[in-house]
Amino acid sequence: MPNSKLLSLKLAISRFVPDGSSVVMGSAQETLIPFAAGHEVIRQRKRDLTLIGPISDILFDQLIGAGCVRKVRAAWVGNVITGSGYNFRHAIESGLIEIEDHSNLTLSMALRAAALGVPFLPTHTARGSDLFKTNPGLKDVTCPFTGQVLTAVAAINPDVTIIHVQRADEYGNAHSWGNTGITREACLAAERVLVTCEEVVSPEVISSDPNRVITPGFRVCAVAHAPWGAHPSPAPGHYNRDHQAFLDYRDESIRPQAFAAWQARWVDGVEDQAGYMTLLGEERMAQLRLKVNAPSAEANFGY
Amino acid sequence: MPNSKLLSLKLAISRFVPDGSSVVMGSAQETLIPFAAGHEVIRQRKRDLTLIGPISDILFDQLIGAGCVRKVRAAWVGNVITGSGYNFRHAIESGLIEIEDHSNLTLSMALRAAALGVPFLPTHTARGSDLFKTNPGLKDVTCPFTGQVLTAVAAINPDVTIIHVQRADEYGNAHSWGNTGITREACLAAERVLVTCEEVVSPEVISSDPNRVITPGFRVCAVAHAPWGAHPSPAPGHYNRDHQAFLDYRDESIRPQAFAAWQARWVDGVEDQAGYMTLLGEERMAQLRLKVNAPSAEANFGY
Amino acid sequence: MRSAGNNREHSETRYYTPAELMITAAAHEIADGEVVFVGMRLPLLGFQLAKTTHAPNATGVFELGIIRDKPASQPILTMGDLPNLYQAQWLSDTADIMGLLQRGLVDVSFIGGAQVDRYGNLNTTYIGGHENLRTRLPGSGGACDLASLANRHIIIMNHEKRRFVPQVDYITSPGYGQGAGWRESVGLPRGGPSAVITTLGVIRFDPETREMILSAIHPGVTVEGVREHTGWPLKIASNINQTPKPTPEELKILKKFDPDAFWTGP
Amino acid sequence: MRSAGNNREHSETRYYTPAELMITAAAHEIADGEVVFVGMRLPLLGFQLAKTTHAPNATGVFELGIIRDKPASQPILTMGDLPNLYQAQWLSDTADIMGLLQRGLVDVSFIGGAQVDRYGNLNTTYIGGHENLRTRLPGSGGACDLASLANRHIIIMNHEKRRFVPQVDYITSPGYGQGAGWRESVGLPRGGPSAVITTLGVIRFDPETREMILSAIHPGVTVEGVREHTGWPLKIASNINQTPKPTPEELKILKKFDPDAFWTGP
Repeated sequence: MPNSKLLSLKLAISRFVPDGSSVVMGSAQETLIPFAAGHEVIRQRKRDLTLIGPISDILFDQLIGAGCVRKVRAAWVGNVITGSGYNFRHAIESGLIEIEDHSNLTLSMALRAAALGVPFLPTHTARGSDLFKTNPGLKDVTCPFTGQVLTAVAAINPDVTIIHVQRADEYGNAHSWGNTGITREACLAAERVLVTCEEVVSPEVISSDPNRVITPGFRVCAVAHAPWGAHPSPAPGHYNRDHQAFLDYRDESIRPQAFAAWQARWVDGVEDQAGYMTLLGEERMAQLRLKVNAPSAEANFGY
Repeated sequence: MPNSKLLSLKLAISRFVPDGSSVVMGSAQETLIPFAAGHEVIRQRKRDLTLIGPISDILFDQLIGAGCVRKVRAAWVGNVITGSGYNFRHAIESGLIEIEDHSNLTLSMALRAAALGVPFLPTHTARGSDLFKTNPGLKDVTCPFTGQVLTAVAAINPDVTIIHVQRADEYGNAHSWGNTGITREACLAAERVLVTCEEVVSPEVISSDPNRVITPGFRVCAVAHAPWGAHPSPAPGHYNRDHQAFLDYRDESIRPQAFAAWQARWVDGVEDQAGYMTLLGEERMAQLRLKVNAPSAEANFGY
Repeated sequence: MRSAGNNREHSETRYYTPAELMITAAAHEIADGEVVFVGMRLPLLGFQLAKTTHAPNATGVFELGIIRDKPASQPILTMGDLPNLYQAQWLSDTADIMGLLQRGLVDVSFIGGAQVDRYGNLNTTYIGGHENLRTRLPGSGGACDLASLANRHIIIMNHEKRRFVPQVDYITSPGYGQGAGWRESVGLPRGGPSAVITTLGVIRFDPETREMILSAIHPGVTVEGVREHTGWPLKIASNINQTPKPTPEELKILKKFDPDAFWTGP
Repeated sequence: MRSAGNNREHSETRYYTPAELMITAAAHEIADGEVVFVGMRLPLLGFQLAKTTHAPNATGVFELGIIRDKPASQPILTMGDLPNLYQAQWLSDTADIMGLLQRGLVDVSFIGGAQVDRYGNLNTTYIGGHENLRTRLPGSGGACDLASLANRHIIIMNHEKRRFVPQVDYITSPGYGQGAGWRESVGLPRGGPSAVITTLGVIRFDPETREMILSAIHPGVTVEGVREHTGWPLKIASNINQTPKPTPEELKILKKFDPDAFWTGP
């Protein structure tokens, strides 16, 4: 049996997300965003990160506001239900960070190219758009069969992809369910995969359903237990989206001073995920927990 | 609610697999091969089919022997545990059918290209091989970023992909588990998907686990109930591989007369899947049924 | 906007908001049986409304990897809210959904816009352009893909002079470019905007020139009013008509899907 | 083949078959911790043997969409047998597995061959070539991909003159082509055959010329015997040695994984 990969979130981030890393987060779009991991990155004052993700909802805005970021390679950065991400907006407008402009499809293709081990993949999207002007990873390519001109998307090879899942074992085998977004290719494209999870379970639970495994365990570098680690985004099987937190964040991020107060309270003000849950409070967690349970039908993997 | 797509296997094949169709079968390689559907194709004396699949085990050899096939686009055609497929071998050597030589990777990329709606996908495989001489769907393409020369694989757009799954509802929503091979891209690439299944279940069973669904139900044209429809290949959750049937087939297919006898007994000799099961016999089915049950851990899709 | 004042012919005096009118107009763009690529915000409700009224057999596809053939089981604010995953027809990868789109299997999609020009090109990235940047907006998300690859797409946005400009500063989501033939010339496989639903009316595109033409005005709005808020001399359809008001039934359904009036509020 | 006859130094007189010897030799090519792309037939047993003996931390990947970190729970004849799916580390798509291979994450893979030449090019498709076809074989399957993309691959085949030819009639799976530098020149990213395990011995490749060199002979086999069954003057290593016989423990494990001697029979 391999060695255990179970680490505290603190240790996992300090070991596997050095300054200057390129990091995928928020690969499932609105669901299972690894906020706990992102907040630990902020607490450890990581610097010069390149963030990669389709639409990060507010996580990228938080990391930018905290000064961890040098560059963003994304399709959309903001607050899904309120619009603008103010830290992102100011950082771009004042030239503090770089941006490579993608669409959701070009970002997926960039990571699929890396996952497949090819330098590019072709697509029909973005033809005639100005994404070509603000994304050096887009060029024309001609189909050798049809002569059509397509958009070639250059591969993106992240140093680490961080995902939050429902359950994992200590060896890096993880079950994730719900929409998957670009998670599969993001994990296969990365040099290593860092997993945070709601529950740490026995290997037998995971191996009982190898189709539910999100990426092969031998490529996972660390597993960190982080209950409520996707909050305020939703985690299928565990809790609903905390809309109020996203509405509050809008006001808490419009001005730098307001954001500093938000960071002091919600990130630097807590030691770890246990502290975060205490700050969140049992009443609020109770409101977010599932009200309707809907168990999956069984599948038999016997012989 | 949409109309029911539940049809008899006879009706499903006669409606959706006209002569001259291009058909994907055996997309999961050794598992869940849609033998029942293939045998119905033989009974209906379909002609001029183009068969598409990675390695078909013996199904393609049977369809070729029965005279249903004009062309094969595949990586490997034979009998996995014994080697040659004699009908295939004879048909190629005597020029009766055409072959487009693929590798498992080029076939996957050809169907992924169609599934993605692009005319080609690039890969590093087959460089310097003679597959280029016997597959017009392989050409060189240069990466506009790195200048590397890669193998461009032309898209393959099948008329119909036929899959056998464990369970489906009458609207075309299907659960499949086990290794998936090239099934996902084969379903998304095809104009229509024809599903045969071990069990027809209520829509609630399928919708209880949308991650287990193999392809979106709105693209499925027909669902046919065909218990033991993958025999002699294995069906996870239902029965093991019938090795003896593959060993017997070797001898039953070496010479044309022998194959005629095999076809008369196992295909033309039975009216439908019920007849096939009677011929197979309860004792043999009992030997093949699962001895060890291994239920999947539950996932909660509530809110 | 209160409709009662300019609404005498209407038997009852129920109020509706501009958002309710726009969402209803959006829903009317969906035909039964169509495959709809549902975007963020107002389109979420437009799809739910259409699905519950005239388009029960519409299929909704969502870029994060969801396909639904029934409305969400509970009110949702984002497409990733758990009631939108519950009993979905398929939960899958973004690339699978984008593949259906790129193959041409999506009939209609919806996009919100910040800045649009006379040919329906959209900018949701750089106001002022990349060089003389004034305001950085969130960016494309899936909008560029929807505008590039759907069989048709519908733009939903506020009608203001600063937003309706002769030429956008940056093309995030391609419309008809410089007009007829442009999409073909740049290699777009199909599609283009079929309508722009604004706070003032509904705009369509001249099949010849691909330029915007005002096709309908909302109740209480005048053609002059629309022209005033448009950054170029907007063409007007000869047979211009009024946008149908949301029916009581439609308003009831919208209330059900948005009980707190998060999207439909004034 | 009986080994006892030429095996006097060996304390006990147990028999082993050529297949058992070849599978054991294949297993010895796997180092602990490696990622192994496991092919059809004999390699299935070679991986199980290595995993159970000297390479407990090897990971097995299978082209049909399986990754395993433990041996199959029961004897299997194909990689799709249900005991090979049971408690797998991952059940997935062929393209996912091929992606790991194409990325260079697969250390070693195994391929069976029908016809091979001095540079390790394999033909499993057209004997006689495509023009003057004599025998049509099943084709590549995943073999071309393994030979193209793995960091190294190992060929397992019967040693006969008609199979060991100066130049293959058709390259199904590329070896070193015409020799040094060829793989780079055609655009192969890495790899090449590291060994050919035959019924007579173990052949490796000259690091300079990339030509085959006989490196070991099986017990009871002579160098002349190997030369006789090779279609060109096969180079011989200066320090040629004998292939280690399967140990009683190895034979016991093989018996467990192949109780009916389907693959390991005489």
